[in-house]
Amino acid sequence: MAAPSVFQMILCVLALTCALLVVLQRNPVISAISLLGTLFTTGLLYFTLEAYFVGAVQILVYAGAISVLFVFIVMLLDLKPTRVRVPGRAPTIVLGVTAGASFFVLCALSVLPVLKTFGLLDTMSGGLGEAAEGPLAISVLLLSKYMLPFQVTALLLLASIMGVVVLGKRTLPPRVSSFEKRKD
Amino acid sequence: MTQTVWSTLLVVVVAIIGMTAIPVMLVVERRGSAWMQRRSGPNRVGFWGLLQPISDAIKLVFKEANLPARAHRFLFILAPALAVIPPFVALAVIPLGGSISINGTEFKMQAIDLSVGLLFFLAITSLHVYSVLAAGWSSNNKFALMGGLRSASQMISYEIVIGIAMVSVVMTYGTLDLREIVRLQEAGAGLPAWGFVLQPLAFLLLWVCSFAETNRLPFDLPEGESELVAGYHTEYAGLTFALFMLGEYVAMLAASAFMATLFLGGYNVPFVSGAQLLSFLNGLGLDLNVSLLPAFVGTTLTVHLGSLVAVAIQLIALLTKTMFFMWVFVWVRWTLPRFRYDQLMDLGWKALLPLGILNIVITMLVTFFLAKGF
Amino acid sequence: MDAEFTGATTSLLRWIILFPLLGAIVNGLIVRSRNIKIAGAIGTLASALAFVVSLIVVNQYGFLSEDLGYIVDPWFHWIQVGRINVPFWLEYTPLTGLMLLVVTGIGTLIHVFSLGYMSEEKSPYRFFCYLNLFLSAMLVLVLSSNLVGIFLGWEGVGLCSYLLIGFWYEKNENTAAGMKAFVTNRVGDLGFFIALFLLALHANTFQIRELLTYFAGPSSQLSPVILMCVLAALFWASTGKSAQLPLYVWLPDAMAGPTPVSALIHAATMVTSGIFVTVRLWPLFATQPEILDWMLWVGMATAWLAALIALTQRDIKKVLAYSTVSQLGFMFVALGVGAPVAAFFHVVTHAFFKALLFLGAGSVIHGMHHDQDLFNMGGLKSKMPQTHLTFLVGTLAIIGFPFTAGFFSKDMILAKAFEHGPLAWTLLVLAALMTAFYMLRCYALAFWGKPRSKHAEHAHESGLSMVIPLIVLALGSLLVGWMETPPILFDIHALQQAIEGSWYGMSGEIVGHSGHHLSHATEWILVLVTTAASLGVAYFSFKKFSNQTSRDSASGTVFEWSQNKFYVDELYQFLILRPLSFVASWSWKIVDTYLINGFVHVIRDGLKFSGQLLSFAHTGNVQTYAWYLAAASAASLLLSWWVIS
Amino acid sequence: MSELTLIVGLGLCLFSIGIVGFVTRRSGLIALMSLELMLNGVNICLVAFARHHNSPEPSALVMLIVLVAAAEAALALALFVALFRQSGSVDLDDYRMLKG
Repeated sequence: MAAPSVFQMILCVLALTCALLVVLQRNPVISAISLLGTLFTTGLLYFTLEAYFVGAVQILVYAGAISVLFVFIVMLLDLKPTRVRVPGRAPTIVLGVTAGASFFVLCALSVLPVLKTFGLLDTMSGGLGEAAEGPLAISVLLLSKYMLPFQVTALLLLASIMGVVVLGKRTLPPRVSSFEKRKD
Repeated sequence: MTQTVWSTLLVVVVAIIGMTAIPVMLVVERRGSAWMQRRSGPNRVGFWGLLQPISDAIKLVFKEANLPARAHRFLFILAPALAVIPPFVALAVIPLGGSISINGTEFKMQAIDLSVGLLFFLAITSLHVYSVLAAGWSSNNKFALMGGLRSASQMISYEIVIGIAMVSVVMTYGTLDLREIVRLQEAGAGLPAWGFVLQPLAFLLLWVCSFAETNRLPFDLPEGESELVAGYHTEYAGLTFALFMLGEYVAMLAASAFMATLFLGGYNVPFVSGAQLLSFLNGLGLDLNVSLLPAFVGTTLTVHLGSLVAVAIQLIALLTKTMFFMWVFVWVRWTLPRFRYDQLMDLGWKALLPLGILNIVITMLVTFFLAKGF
Repeated sequence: MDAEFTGATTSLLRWIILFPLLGAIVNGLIVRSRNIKIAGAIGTLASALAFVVSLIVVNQYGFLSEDLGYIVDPWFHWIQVGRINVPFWLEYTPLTGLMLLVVTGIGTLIHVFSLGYMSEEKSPYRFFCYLNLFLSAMLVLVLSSNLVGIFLGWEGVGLCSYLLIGFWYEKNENTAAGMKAFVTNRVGDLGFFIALFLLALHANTFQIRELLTYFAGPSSQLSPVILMCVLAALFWASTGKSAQLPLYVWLPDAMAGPTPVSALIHAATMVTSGIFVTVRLWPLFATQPEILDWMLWVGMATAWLAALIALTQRDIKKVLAYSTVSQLGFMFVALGVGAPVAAFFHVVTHAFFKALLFLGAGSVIHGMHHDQDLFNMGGLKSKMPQTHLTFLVGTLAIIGFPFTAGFFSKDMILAKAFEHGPLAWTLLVLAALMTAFYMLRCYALAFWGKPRSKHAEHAHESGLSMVIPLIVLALGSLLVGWMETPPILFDIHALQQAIEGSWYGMSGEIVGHSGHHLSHATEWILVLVTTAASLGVAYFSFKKFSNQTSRDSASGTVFEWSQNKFYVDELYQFLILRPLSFVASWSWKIVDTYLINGFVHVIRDGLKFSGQLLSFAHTGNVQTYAWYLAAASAASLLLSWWVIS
Repeated sequence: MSELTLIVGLGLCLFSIGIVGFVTRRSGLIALMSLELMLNGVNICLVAFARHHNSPEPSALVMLIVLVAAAEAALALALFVALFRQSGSVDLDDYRMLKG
């Protein structure tokens, strides 16, 4: 496989930066916008990988719809930036970061040998986008071999539509929550 | 002459077209509005007011762009940029004409030749909503925020309708490639085989939705001045405001070009196919290669004159169709009143969306039976 | 379907089915008119169109020519599973042609009759929808080229019968009667199922033509045991649909339905479908004389039992219903003695005169304001002259008055029975005498003497739409017998030719049958003796009942038994239903409560316990679960790493 | 370093960052965003594999994942809106009623 181009590297760096911002930012609006950044840059990365269809869908669905929803909801709820320090959170954060890091190392350790064994790290077997990754090939697969998952996904979408409508139409009675108690 | 150079050149061409169309459009809008309202309109600057956009631009450039207190600086600046960039990018996938033969190689008149051009257009235009949201939120102004939220839900709702309408279009043409779609609409012997004949309902849906997508009347609730001062761009002035206006016009241009491409045969000249046009021009004696660079430059650059003229004619055809839609934008603005917000949502979800789904079903049945041969 | 396809294809046959079906759809689903004129017009038109198409078809192919070949309407492919291929093909044979005319012709007349009879009905569209639906189902049964199609029609007519018996569903006993008919028929249908399954397993085909040509001849590849099982199962099915012992009990109760329904479904057409199927498959039956013996004695017992019950019934429709059961018994006796022609002949003639009698009874009931008790009638002769005359024709036809339809067919059955043996003949003659007795009793009680109730005094003749079908049917009852006459009189054999022309050239001779024929002298004696005896009994009965004045009937032990239908229903209740419900209640109390519930409870308790054990991990915080997920995937990664390195 | 390594590395990073965000951030919305990051990390690896093997199968899987993500996001956001309307908070710590 070819060496990565400079453009790809820049996109990777951008995606990583945005991903870090998602997690690190205290302001949820910026988190959501950063999520958009990650999703959009990965979409562009798909284009550089000649997966045009997947890239277009990524931008259309993820960037155009899902993260709009995030931004929209965050703005609608008018979430304020979180407080800097919450007592008792520090161990969780340390533990979480450790877990993430160790997970990364573990993954890398288990994936790298596979890549090495199959000689995938440096081979020049060129990917060819169009024939293999065009909308036709994907849709043929989805409608033949993966018919069942495809239909189940459709069912899932329907179920979530109904769930959203039910949630949206019904107003829950206000409850005296632990949140209320915590505020005191 | 490599493909990369050609693409770059075309990108520049597209940008120029976009930038040129805007002042023209401004004049058309202002003078057209005046004509419809039986008043004079701006007629002082230049002949018949033609230079009015220039003076407007100069005014806006020299105005102060202020930053409201406690606004989010980064997003506040980013928002106008986000308004302008996506429509321009989207414009780049529109096929502008057939192909030009340069140095014996055929070069397509399309800045970005994507196999999934239709999807790409939708994807890129769907990013437009962020500028509105970001502008609304970062202004730290309740009118702006409400305008932004309204706009976001409106645009998402109508995007769904567009997507649904496009599904039936794609089912009809069997491809996502805009160039291929235009080619399929090439005129045969009789009537133009244009998309609005094959998919009248999808055409209507897309047309209606493009008003909502570009926030034009009667769907201009995000900036409804009687309720929200000026909606999401309340706090913008000077050049940043100009960018919003620029974005709106480029979006209109892109939407018009898109509709022309899908439903009015794109760059096709009515009743004449590309090959017929070319052979006609060749018959006129244009079948010759012209060298554009003098010999001493070292590299040769010969252009086939017939194909060049053909492409020019096709470009004019496309622009004419696009201008038709642009004019309808202006026309509708002074014809229909603004919707109420719930009416807008009802129209989108309860009328247009079911119609789109109905259209899919009809298209499916027709396609199936055509393929089966009854 | 098969390679040696000779004959003709036509697409006319499907319209015979489609017209009534369309009528049912238009009436029941689209128009739903409460105006009897509209609903009735649609229904009658649909039926009449079917009749017209039938006429065209019969006119085109006839039923007398020697070799018609194989006339099919290859409509569509229906079921294709593995090696079994069941096309939905319709087939014309002379036999089906006759049956077509009977079904659509009488069906149309009964539609016309219903126009008058159901004139006060609140939802006539429902009635005509069901009636049309019945017609189309019956025509599927008649026309289908294979047994699966016949079964479809078989079930269809069963359904329509159920719907029509319970047509006046506001009354509980009507719906109960409908359910009784349905359930009893299901018991019979099981037999049909078994036959179909056996054929699917062993014969690989359901096409009647192939069944007959492959398996009825001497080179049959089907083992005789299988064939016998198939035929026995089909006979079982017939006892259900054609109301023979032991499954006849539903038919008398089915009189709860409107009278035209009783005439069409429960006298003329549906109940004869068992005989129709047997005659269609006759060459197969002819190879299995044991089955025929069974048919003979089951039919005989049914004829006797039903006739005995009919002697004392007070309800005019009940008399006719038991008479129908008894006549069906006659037909099975005819089949049993190896005379399919006689059996089918009786089907045709019976269709006419029994439909006539039922419609006449319907007219009487209509005139009597829905009072059905014979002992409340009397003296209707002058009040309802046309009804009286036609009813008299029907009565004469059923008791075998010379040269009426019943005379020829019954005489033929009796002659064949005599060929078979004197015992069968004697018993059958006695049953026929009982027929004469109860029919004349019924006729005399209804029409002679003096009115015995207010209703009878104020009875009136029915309208034209009811009288015309009566007259047409009366003419039919007089004339239809002339298509098959004994050798001593004219010697016409149209029906025999038609039926034997429907067996694809297969022989209808019974295997091992001696086949001696009666001499003319014997035949003369038989005819004279039976006719004279019948008429004598008829005269006696007429004398006895024509001056009946009281509204009570006689008494006595035998009389009681007969009037209570020999307690057959009670017997079934005691022998079958009570033990079943006993077993069911005990299995509920013991098996369900202790065994199944216990098992379920053990599982429940185990799950509950383990759930309680695991619930400590359930903190309610999503992020805890995320930790679990992360830990699990990390563990699986570790595992894969360990495996690789 | 090949293109594949770069992309897979990026996918891993996104996934790990997603994990960290999901287990440490208290806001449900941010947790949800982290979830999207994780899904995205998987997606990008799949696309790289698709290109490498010249096969559309991973792309088909990506389509399914995108659809599931859309359904999940829509439902979860509606849930958070409903919860916020009820008690004014989207913090995951505030919703522990389903304790075992």
